[in-house]
Order: sequence, then C-alpha cells, then structure tokens
Amino acid sequence: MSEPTIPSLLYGEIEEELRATLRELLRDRCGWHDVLARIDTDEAYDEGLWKAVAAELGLAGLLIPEEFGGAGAGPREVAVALEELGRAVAPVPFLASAVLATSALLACPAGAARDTALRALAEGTRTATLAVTATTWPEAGFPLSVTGAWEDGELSLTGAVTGVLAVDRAELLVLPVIVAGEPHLALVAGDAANLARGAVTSLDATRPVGQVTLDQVRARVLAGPEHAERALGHAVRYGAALLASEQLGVAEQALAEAVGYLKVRHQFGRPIGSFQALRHRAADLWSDLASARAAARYAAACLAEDSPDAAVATALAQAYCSEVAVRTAEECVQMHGGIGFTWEHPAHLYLKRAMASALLLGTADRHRATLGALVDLPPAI
Amino acid sequence: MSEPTIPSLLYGEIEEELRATLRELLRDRCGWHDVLARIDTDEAYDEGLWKAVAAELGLAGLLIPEEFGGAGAGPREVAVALEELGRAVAPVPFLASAVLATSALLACPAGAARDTALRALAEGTRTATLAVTATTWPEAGFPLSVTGAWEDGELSLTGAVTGVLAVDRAELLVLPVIVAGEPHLALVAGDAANLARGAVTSLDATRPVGQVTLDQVRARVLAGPEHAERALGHAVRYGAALLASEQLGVAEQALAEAVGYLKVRHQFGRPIGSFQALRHRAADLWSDLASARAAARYAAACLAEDSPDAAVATALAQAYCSEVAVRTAEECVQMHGGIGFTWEHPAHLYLKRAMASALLLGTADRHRATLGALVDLPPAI
Amino acid sequence: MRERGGVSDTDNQPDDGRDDGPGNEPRAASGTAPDGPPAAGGPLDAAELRRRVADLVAAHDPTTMTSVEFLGHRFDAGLAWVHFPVGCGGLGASRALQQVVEDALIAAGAKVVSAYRNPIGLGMGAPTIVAHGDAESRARLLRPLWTGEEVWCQLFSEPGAGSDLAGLATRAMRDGDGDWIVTGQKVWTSLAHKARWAMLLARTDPDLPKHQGLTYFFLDMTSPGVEVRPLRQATGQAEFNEVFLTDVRVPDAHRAGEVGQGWAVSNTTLMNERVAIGGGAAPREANAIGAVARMWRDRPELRTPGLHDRLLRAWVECEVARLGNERIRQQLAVGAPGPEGSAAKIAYARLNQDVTRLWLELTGEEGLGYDEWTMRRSDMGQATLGARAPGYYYLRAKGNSIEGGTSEVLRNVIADRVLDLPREPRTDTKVAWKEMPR
Amino acid sequence: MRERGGVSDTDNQPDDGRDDGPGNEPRAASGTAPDGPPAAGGPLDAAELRRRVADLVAAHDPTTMTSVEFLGHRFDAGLAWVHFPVGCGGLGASRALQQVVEDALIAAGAKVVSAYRNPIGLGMGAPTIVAHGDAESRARLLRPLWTGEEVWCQLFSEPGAGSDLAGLATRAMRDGDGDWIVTGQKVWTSLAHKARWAMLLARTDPDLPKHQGLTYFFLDMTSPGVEVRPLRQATGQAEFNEVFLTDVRVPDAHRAGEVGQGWAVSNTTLMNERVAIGGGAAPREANAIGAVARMWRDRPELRTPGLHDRLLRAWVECEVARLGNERIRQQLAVGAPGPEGSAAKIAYARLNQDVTRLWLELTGEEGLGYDEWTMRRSDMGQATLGARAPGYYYLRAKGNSIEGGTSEVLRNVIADRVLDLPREPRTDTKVAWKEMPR
Repeated sequence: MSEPTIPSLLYGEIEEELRATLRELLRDRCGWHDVLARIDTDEAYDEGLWKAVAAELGLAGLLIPEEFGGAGAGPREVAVALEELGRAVAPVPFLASAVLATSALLACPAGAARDTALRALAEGTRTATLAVTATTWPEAGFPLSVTGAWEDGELSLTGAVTGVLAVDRAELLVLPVIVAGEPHLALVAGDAANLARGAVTSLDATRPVGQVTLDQVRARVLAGPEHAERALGHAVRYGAALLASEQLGVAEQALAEAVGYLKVRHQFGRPIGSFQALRHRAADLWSDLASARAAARYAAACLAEDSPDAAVATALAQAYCSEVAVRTAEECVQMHGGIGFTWEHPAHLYLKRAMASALLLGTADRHRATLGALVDLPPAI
Repeated sequence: MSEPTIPSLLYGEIEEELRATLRELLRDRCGWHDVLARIDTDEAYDEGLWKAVAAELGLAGLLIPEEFGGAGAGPREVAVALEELGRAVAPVPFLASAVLATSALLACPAGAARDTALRALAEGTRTATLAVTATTWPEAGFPLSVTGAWEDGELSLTGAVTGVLAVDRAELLVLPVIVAGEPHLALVAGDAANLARGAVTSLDATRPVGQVTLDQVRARVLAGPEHAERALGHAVRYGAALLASEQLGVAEQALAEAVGYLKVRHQFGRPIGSFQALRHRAADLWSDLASARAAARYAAACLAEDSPDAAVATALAQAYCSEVAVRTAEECVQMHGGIGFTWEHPAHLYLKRAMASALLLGTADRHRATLGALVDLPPAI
Repeated sequence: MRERGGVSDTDNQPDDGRDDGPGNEPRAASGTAPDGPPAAGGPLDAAELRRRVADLVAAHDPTTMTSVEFLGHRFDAGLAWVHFPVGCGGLGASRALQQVVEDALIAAGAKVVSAYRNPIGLGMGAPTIVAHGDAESRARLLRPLWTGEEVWCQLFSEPGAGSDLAGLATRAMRDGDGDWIVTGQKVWTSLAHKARWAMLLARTDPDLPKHQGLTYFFLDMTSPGVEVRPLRQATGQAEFNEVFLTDVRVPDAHRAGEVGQGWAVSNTTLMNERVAIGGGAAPREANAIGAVARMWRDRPELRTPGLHDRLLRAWVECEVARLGNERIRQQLAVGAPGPEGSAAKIAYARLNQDVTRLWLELTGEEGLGYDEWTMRRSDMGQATLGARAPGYYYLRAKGNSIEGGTSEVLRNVIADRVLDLPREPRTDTKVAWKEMPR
Repeated sequence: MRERGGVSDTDNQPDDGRDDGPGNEPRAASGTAPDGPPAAGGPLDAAELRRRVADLVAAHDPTTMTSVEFLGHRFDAGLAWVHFPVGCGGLGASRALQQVVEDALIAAGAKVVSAYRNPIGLGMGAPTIVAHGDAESRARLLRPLWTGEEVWCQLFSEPGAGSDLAGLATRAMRDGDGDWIVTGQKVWTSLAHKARWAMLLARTDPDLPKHQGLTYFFLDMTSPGVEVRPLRQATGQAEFNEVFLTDVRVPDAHRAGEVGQGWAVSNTTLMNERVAIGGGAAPREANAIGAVARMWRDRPELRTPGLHDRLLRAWVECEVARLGNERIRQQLAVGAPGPEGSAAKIAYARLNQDVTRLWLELTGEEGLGYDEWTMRRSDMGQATLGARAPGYYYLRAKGNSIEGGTSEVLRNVIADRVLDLPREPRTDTKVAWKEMPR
C-alpha cells in the first residue's frame, strides 16, 4: 500500500481569500430565500449568479491553465469554491461545467475542439457538462449507450443518456461514445440538430438532472481509444474527490443552522440547546465535520499533487463525507422539530442536496468497495 | 415466504412459576459475588448449583419426555430458564447439556444408547455436551475432524474437536463423526480410554470452552447417515434459538444494574440518571430489550409448535438478540464509568458473557446471511 | 404533524404527571366510562347486541340509503360506540362488545364506517365530548361527528409550543356577556380546511403556572376570525394547516371542563390518540421494507454487497419491530398494557427513516428524480407505498420522529415512567406562564 | 483510568471556566513561561543550543555512564527543558528549540530519555512544579524527576469524584504547627506503587463552593499513612491503584499555590496532559485496525460478506480519524490549535471499541479463548498490539471512553467551548461543598 507523506490539510492564504470573496457574493445574491423561491419557478439556475461566479470571479476557469485564459489554479481552490457553493446550495452548474466537463477536457489530448472549448469555459461564456449518468462512479465501465459512426468524414452520434447534470443548460456536452467498438470522447453542441434534451423533476431541484437523446447528431472527437477511457475515469474521479468538499459545505451550513436554532428556540422555559441529549448530538456532528474536513482536504491535496494515493483519498472522502452530509442534514431537520420539516425553512434544501449528492459519482457503498480493492482488503469469496 | 399466524409471545403461567422458582434459587446461591469469586478458582462450574438446577428443580429434563423421566416441557420453558440463568451469569453447563446435547439426542432415533443417556440426563446424574466447536452455526457443514472406524464390531473414533462447551465437565459426549465417508452421531463417555480433554482459559470464564482429543476411542452409534446430519442441525438450531433468551437475560440484568447505578450515583450535585444524554441512552436500551424479548419469545414459540417459520425465527432472534446483549453490556460498563471497568464490579461478567455468546452458535452476521437465503433476499452477484 | 405531536408530547410531559396534579387526573378518570342508564331490553351481552344489529338492519336496509343516513340510524340505535352512554350513540355496554357489533354489521352486509373522513373526531373528539362536554354539547356534536357530516380537527400545537404544549400562548379572554374571545395561532392542524369543529386549548390565565391557566373549548370553525392556511412541507405537499384565530367568539357553553382545567381535559384527548395507535398485527414486509425487498428481488442489477448487509440488518430490525408490536397487541388483549408503545413509535420512526434512505440508495439514478413539487393538499397522513417516487417517502419519513411526539420526548417518557430515572431539574412548572423565558 | 479521567474531566468542566473564576486562570497564565534570568553566553538560538549540547557531550561522554548520570548532567546544563528557567533544568529559551536539543543529542549518540519510566512526572508534574512550586520545591523536586530517580503519580480522582473532580472529598486540615493532615481515598492512580511523589488535590474548606475550597500539594509517597493497593480491571490486569491516605502529614512547604487555589493549580497539570496527547502522525493502519486488516488478509477462511462491509467502514473511520489527527497536528504546528482534540479523543475511543469487537468476531473460535486472568501489575497503559489475545484488547478498549475524560464530558466540552450552546442548569457550583447532594 502506497503511503506518501500527508500533504497540508489546512487552507492556504489564497484559498481563504477565494472563500471570502465567494462567500460575500453568495451572501448578497444567494440567500436561502432566493434559492427556495427559484424552486417554484421554471428556471433551475440563477443565470446572474452563475455569470458572476463563472465569469466575473473567474471561478469557471480555476482548473484551466492560463494559456487558455483560465486561472491556472488547482483542485484545492476548486474544493474551497465547492464548500461555499455547497453551503449556499447555490443553483449554478459549477460541478457539471467547471469540474466534470473541464477536467474531462483537460485530460483529452490538445486539439482545436478541446482548446476552443476550454477557452470558452474559462471566459465563462459557455457552460458545459459531462454527459454521463450522474450516479456513475470512477471504476464503472465505459458507457455504451451512445454510439458514433463516421459519415462523410464526420462523426455522427446516436443514443441517449439519462440522469445527466445540467444537460438542459449546457452549451457544450462532453460525451462518452462508442465508435467502431472503441471508446471515444466527443464534443457536441447543446443546440445541435437532432439532439433533444430536457430536465426531469429532481429530488434536488437546485441541481436537476435530465436526459439527452441523439439521433445522428454531428460531433467532434476529443479523445480516441488511447485516451478516452482514462480521461473519463479521471474526470469522474476528480468530480467525486471534489464533491466531498461540497458535501462538507452543505453539512457545515446544516449544522450552523441547527446550532443557531438550538440557541434561540425555547421549550420548557429553556433554550433547547441546553438539553444534554441535543448538546451531545450536536457535538458529535461537529466532530464528524472535523473529520470530514480532513478527508475532503486530503482528497483535494492528493489531486493537487497528483499523489499516488489519489484514488484512495477519493474513495475515502466520498465514503465518509457523503454520509456525514446526509446525517448532518437529517439531524438539522430533527433538531428544528416541526419547523424544519416545512417548505418555508431551508433545512429541506440541505437535506435534498445532501441526499442527492450521496447518490452522485458513486455512493459511499461503491467507494468502500473501491477502497477494499485499493488497500488489499478483498471481499469474502 | 411462509408466514404463519404469530403465536403467543407472552409468558404463560407455568413459565412464570418456573421463573420465580429459579430466580429465587439463583438469588440465594448465585449472586454475582459468588460468580466472581469462582473465576479465580480452578472450578469453573458451581456443582452444587448445577445439582440444584438440574436434578432438584429438574430443569435438566425440561425438554425430555416424561417416558424418560423428563419434565416433558418444551422450548418455551427452557427459554425462561435460560433468561434467568443468563441474568445470573450462572456457571452451570445448562446450555451444553440440557439444550445442545439433549436436543441432539432427542433428534436421534430411539435406541438403547440414546434412551439410557436421556434418562441419565433427565435425572440430573449425568451431564453431557455436544462435542462441536461452539462457534458453529445451523447451516455449517457437518464436521470432519473426527473419523470413526469399525473394529471388531465396535466403533472406534480418532480426531479432535476444539472450542467445545463444558467438554471437561461432561460425562457424556455427543460427537459428530465421519464413518466410511458418512456422517454419524456417536456417544462417548467423558472418561473413556484414550480420550483426552481439558478446558482452555476462556473469555467467558463462567462458561469455558475446551478441546477433546480421541485416539481410537470406543463409542456407540446414536445416528447413522440417514439421521445424523439432520439431528446435528436440529440441535445447533435449537441451541441458537434458545441462546437468544439467555442473551435477553444477560441484557436485562446489565440494564438493571446500569439503571440502578444511574439513580444513586451523584456527580455535579445530581444523580447522573438525571442527565438527559444518559436518560435517552437508557431509554433506547430498554426499547431494544422490548424488541429482543419479542424476538426471543418468537423463536422459542416457533420451536415449541414446530413452526415452518422456525428457521427464520432462529436466525432473526440470534441476529438481533446477540447484538442487543453486547450493546447493553457495553453500555452498562460505560454508564458506570470507572467502577464498571473494575474486576470487583459485575459489569465485566455481563460483558464477557454477552460477547462470548455473540460468537456462539453463529454470529449475528452468519444469521443475517442465513436469513437472506430464507426470505429470498439473495446476495449481490 | 405537530398537531398529533403536540398531543402526545403533552401526554408525555415528564413532570406533568407528578408535579402538576391535573396532569394525571383524566388518566385515572379514563373518560369514557358509561354513565347513562342501562338500555332497556335484555342484558347487554353479545347475543343482545347481535339482535339489535339485526333489528337495525331490518328497519333500515343499508343498501337502500346513503352511508350517512345509515350511520345516523346506527347512532340512534346506540350501536355507534356501544360503551358510550345511551343518547350518545351508545348503550353503556362493555367496550369489548364493540367488535361484536362490527362483525355483525359486516355479516349483515352493512359497510363499516371508515375512519378516513373524520379520524380525529372519531378517535379523539368523541371521547372528549362524552367525558367533558355538557348535555347540550353531546346532543349537538356527537351525531354529525359520527356520521362524518361534521369533520373535526384539533387546535393544540402552536409555533412556540411543540414538545412543550403546555406553554401555548393562544389567549382566551372573557368578554362582558360571558363568552370567550380567542386570539392566537395554531399549527400542524390536519383537516382544518375540512373541519366544522375543533378541539381548542387556550390560555385563560397567564398569571398561573403554565399547566394551570389553560381551558378547553369546542370551536366552531365557521366562526368569524378563523382563518385556515395550508402548511407546505419538505415533500412539497400540504398535509397540515396553520390556523389563525383573530378575536374569535366562543360561547361559554362550548367550554369543555372547568376554567383552568384544560390540561386535564386535553389528556382525555391525548390518551385516546395513544390508544388509537394500536391495531392489528401488520403482515411481514409491510411498510417501506417491503418496497425495498421487492426492488431487491426484482432488480438484481441494483444489488451490491454493501447494500445487502444493510438490507438484511434493516429487514431484521423491521421484523423484530413487527414482533414487538404484536407482543404489545397481545398484552393489550389480555388487559396488561405495557409502556412499549412509546418504544414502538421511536423504533418505527427510526426504521422508516433508515429504510427509505436505503430504498433511495438502492434505486440509484432514478432516486435522483422526484414526481412532483407542486403544492398539493393531502387530507391526512403520508401517501400509500408505491403511489409516489421513493424520494417522497424518504422526505416524508423525516417527519415520523417529530409528529405524534418527538422521539426525544418519548425517550423522556420511557426514562420517567418505565425506568423511573431521576428527572432533569425543571424551571418551568412553578412560575407564572407569563414569566417563563421563551 | 479515572486518574487521567479526572484530569481531563476537570479541565473540561462545562461551567468551571465561566462561573468559577479560578478555572480559567491557569489557562491564561499557561504555566511554564520562562521566569529565570537569561543564561550567560550568546543569544539562545539553535546554533547556541547545538554548541551547548556539544559541550555537554564533550564534558560527559554518555557512553561511559548510566543514563541517570547523563540525564543529571543534561539537567544541570539547562538542556532538560530548554524553556524552563535557569536552575530548573532549562535556559529560559523558546519552547520551539527543544527539538533542536533532542536532535543534536541523538546526532551526538546520546540516548534520549524515555517518558516511560516517569511519564506523569515529566508530562504534568514538572510544569506544575515550575509554575506553582516555591524555590525550595523546584530545587528539591525537578532534578530527580527528570532523571527518573523519583517517579511521580497524580492523586486527583476519587471514588466519589470522577467526571466531577471538583467534588472530591479528601480532606486536608491544618494542625497546630502549620502542617497539613490529609485523609481520604484516591483512585485510578497509575504508577502509585512506584511513585516517590504525588500531585495531590485535597479539600481544605468544605464550607466554600466546591471549586473554591481545594488546595494543591506535593505529597511524599513514603509518608506514614500512605497505602497503595492495586486496582484490578476487567482485563484481569491491575494497571492502576487505589491510594488510601490516613492522617498523612504534609508540610506546608509542599503546598503548591495558595490555599484555596488548588483548582487553578490543577489546571496547569491538566492543560499539560492535554498537550501531551498530541504527537506525530501515526502511520496508516496503526492501532487495532491494522491487526484486523492483517488477519483479514492472512486468513481468507475467516472472511464473510457482512464482516467485509464492517471492516471497510471501520477502515474508513480509522483512516479519516488519522487524517483528522494529522490536521490537528498541522494546526498546532502553525500555532493555531483548534478544539478538535476532544473530538479526536471521542473518536479514538469509539473506533477502538468498534474495531476490537470486529477483531473478536473475525477471530471466531479463538476469540472464545483468553490468555490470562491472573492479576498482574501493569505499569501504565494498555498492552502493545499482538502481545495479548484479541479479547484483551476488546475489554481494555472499554476503558478508552472513560479514562482521560469520559466521552460524555468531552461532548459537553465541545458543546460549550466550540458550539457555544446554552449550558444545562447547574445546581452545584454556588453551594457550599458540604451541602451538595452526593
């Protein structure tokens, strides 16, 4: 088992600055009342907020090298951004575009299609998604549901993918396809002819999934058989590792809400936070969060230094943080009592985000199984 | 899935009388100080107590039909006896002799060897054991570690069995053996020539295990290939089903000790039982016990009426009650704080009995796997 | 949700049964003992009741009239609640004979009334009216309650009084002519939007300690000043209501029990809720575990080893809980009710939460979807299994540990009443309500 | 067990830091700031310290003398604790320079002293002596403590004062000549049977509230009236002792701090225990999880699917806890200590309990055995992994959530100090100790 020195698990100065800037923006423009109000509309995403986050703050380009107009930052910074976006349950396609699609593109060989796409993403003028079912996990096989054929020198795609993040919003789709029996990654325009797409009603209405159907849709190749599988696995692992930080953010906010309520809500003539059973449960949640923070930071740090332990760190962070987020969000509801179960209180926003996130990019269960293989703890025969 | 009407899960009048009598005896002669003192001696069993329980109260013969001098009672009564013996952590070979060996004998075809043994057990003049490794479970394969050969018309056994309950104490051993490749059950005298046996230092010193080694030991056949496997499975399942009631008893006593202490121990100027976190944990343990009682009663009742649901009931009771017993005994230590961790306090007696019992006759884990097969919830492929 | 929550919470106030005398009284009184004269005719045994059912059906053929009409005749014959007094829909018979009537009616081809239309009225309203209403109230209220023509709801819980129901703030003040003027806000009220009548608990004296200043009323929901608004939940549905009371006039004749005795009267209501929680043994794999087990069997591609272990653990817990409930039922049947009901409620909530989460995880991709967020009214209770997306059941289950008494309050009940553990120090039971921090 | 338990519990008394002034003082004072004159010679930087180590080793070749002798010379050179004052085994240098000395000594071939012989003296005794002992005590006590010639123990916890250390009952009364006469019973005392000196906390004024009537002493364990008895645990071993004090005479010169200031002084001791809990990052699969993982790898016949899931969950928890500890270490290294230490302690206890149980279940038949119940003394701490039967580790782990501060007390610490949740009502901090229910 490889066991490198543990990198820094703290937040660096630049990361803290990034956090402060983003938190201020979100406080001003993405209060939970805003998020809640949006759910009852037809507009899943806050386009103004997304523009501010992606283009004005330049966070869409955090992972993108400066040569393509990006910030040339790295996964540690993305992780901090995700913590804050998670905290705010922000309705923006950051994970789909700035993490999943971007890391897939970065893992593809250089080329006109890829480079143009990266520049557009870095500018924040385009939004992309990785057109895979969002519950896929890093070790899942290459998807077979879309096939491509060469027609007159052009790639033509047919098939469908369900459960795709931000698919109705994205101008660009990075799509795993099978061409002549071999895996490829292709780039498709969201408004391409013969492409149909739409969101479905989703458990987490702040981050809906949807499906895309292709019937001989023109596409450009991003990666051929020699790169496609690795690039896809890389992107999904990147997404899984960093999603842990978003889950951390959700959990932090859920606990903060709960603790705030425990201090002000009175029953039996006392603030309910003075009841020992609730005090102890809150303390346990806080302890879990401290561990989750270490796990999420470790995953981001391992990505940042391309550590040989990155696969372990990713599986570990997902196996741990997704459960902490759900547990904390569930306790947030419970500690609020009846009010936490109403639509007009934000607790359900955290709960839905946490639970849906637990299904994304591999459940904790999948990631534990992955760990078993990675650290030589094989199943019983 | 078969789902018969649920039989009575309450205690009948006769069962309550049996309980009262036995509890009084145990209160007089088997206080925890007595049990504790015995551990530091070389005598694992309280022979006087065993005589009183087995012969004077006649509990050794509870399962044995009246025609053999037994009480002709049934598993419901045995379960109540086990609850009380568990409560007292009584150092007597009841489970080995009156449950495991007896139910094995009863499942063997009638015959001189069997019938004589049953009479001796019913009288309480002999103690027996089922010479299997005590961690075996109902669905485990037939043991292969002892083989028999016919020599001059007599069966001669060679081999060894480890981890056997009461093996050093028993006058009679019911032993699964392989003869000519076929399973048999044999009866061996504890003091037979060429038989060596002894107890090992055990986690639960009130119920030690030991090993028996046989080198051409003379034996009598109790069951041949047509009965042996079924008889052994029957005995182990009987034991597992009824062990749940002993575990219930251990848990009840552990909770009673803990609750008693919560009422009298003062810290911070209050009885510690007034601290809500401890109150809630005690309440949860009590709730678990209520469920465990239902599960244990159901298992005993299913045995009593030879229900088609007996296998499910057994696996269910073991899967649940063994964990409740361990959890309650662990909490008993914790709620006592330091004093509960000392040798001079009974908490460790319950903890050791509970934990060792959790390993007996199939762990909760094994029984859950069994359940999966029985109720059509197969494993993932 | 808290509507029933409030109910049980109150019943379960750790100290209320001890420090505050009134808390225990209705429990002892038990509310519904027959107090009317015995009915004319033979002794009220099973045969007599079967005869009366036969008479009823002969006189009023249920196949020729509406259910409401037949229920009215049944009430008039004293066959609604046989243990209620004569004139109150009963015969002053033994409660145990009710089942004889139900069976005889089914045998006679008469549809048995469903509790669905008026569950709160039938389960809690009627016993309270009989125990604490005056003759006029009984005469006016019981018959249409029974027939379902007048639906009832319960106005107990408030935004500031959930687990601590006795801390409620809705104020009832006497005006010059002896009527009461009520102002306040109630919440978690099932069926308020359909209800004609409500059981109302209000504060009549804020200078007394909190349990002592309460009074109980029957409130006509059509009175001016009553406003009902739907309360939307995390599921998107509106199962409950908020009820705003603004200078609502309640005649003193609609008071139940004495002024200041509201806490005791409310315990009749609550005790009857608790009894109603019982019922027959559910079959194996009822509830959400059945849905998960079926999905596991039907869709092998979703199975994983880790989920298998969780499924088996959940199955064990659910089956053991079922046996536990059956044991409670058997104890009740032989007249030895134990305190296991609270434990069963806690276990149900926890299990339903665990199992619906497992369901969602097993469901995988489809679990990311939902069926409908649009706010819709639901009359009462959660949707039946299979009617909605798994996510609905996951979300709805979160309420199980809050409604009908939070799991925290029920743990206190067990600690106090079963384990007799020392109480927490309390600061709220001796001071004037108005001085209490909130 | 409670010996360290008492220690941390006290430190962690929810309200002590707020309501009872003394509780926080030593925390602020932080005990061990240099107060001696700066040593002669160059500025006390790393180079200077390396030079002094070189001088020490040149003058006293460690290979030619006993460890005790060399440690004595090291003390005299001010290289024992460089941040202590001159004359106290230190140089008044920065604490951060200690590592320079350790490294230089190792490089010079001098064995570094092991904390094993006198861990309590080194970890907690010395800082307390420096912060609160008078000149005579410092001169008398520190050198043999450092060399290990005189072992120390701690007499804080009592049978009636575990989590509630400040409630202790051991009584110290002044006699005519100003000495103190001490009577009481202490418990959970590691190393008492080897100790020459003890840190003793005793009640000097029962008429004051409990935190205010305590005084701190250095007790000579060879004094008449001191009786040490082994305390056997569930494992069979006797790791700890009971100490009975009967009319033990303690000179007033051995008092540390003022009369009535014992609680504040004890916090110096306790704070230093907490600091000592830190340390370097453990490697992956240290602790019991490593033993279980190795057994899983080496013995495929023991594996089951259900245990696999539990093993993976436990592995995740242990590895995450390890990363959490590393993060705490990193925070300390940049001078930003967080309150995560209490959380780490809770997590360690829970995990060690879960993992050792899993170990026993995986072990199966052999788990029914044990190695030895005969009472044996153990100097301190639990046996190293692999030295004993799995059952030993299972039993021993039960103490982890009790010793060094119960998990319950530590949760209170987090609730109070981190989450700033409202306190529970307390009844014990304002009344005279002798009036407190116990």
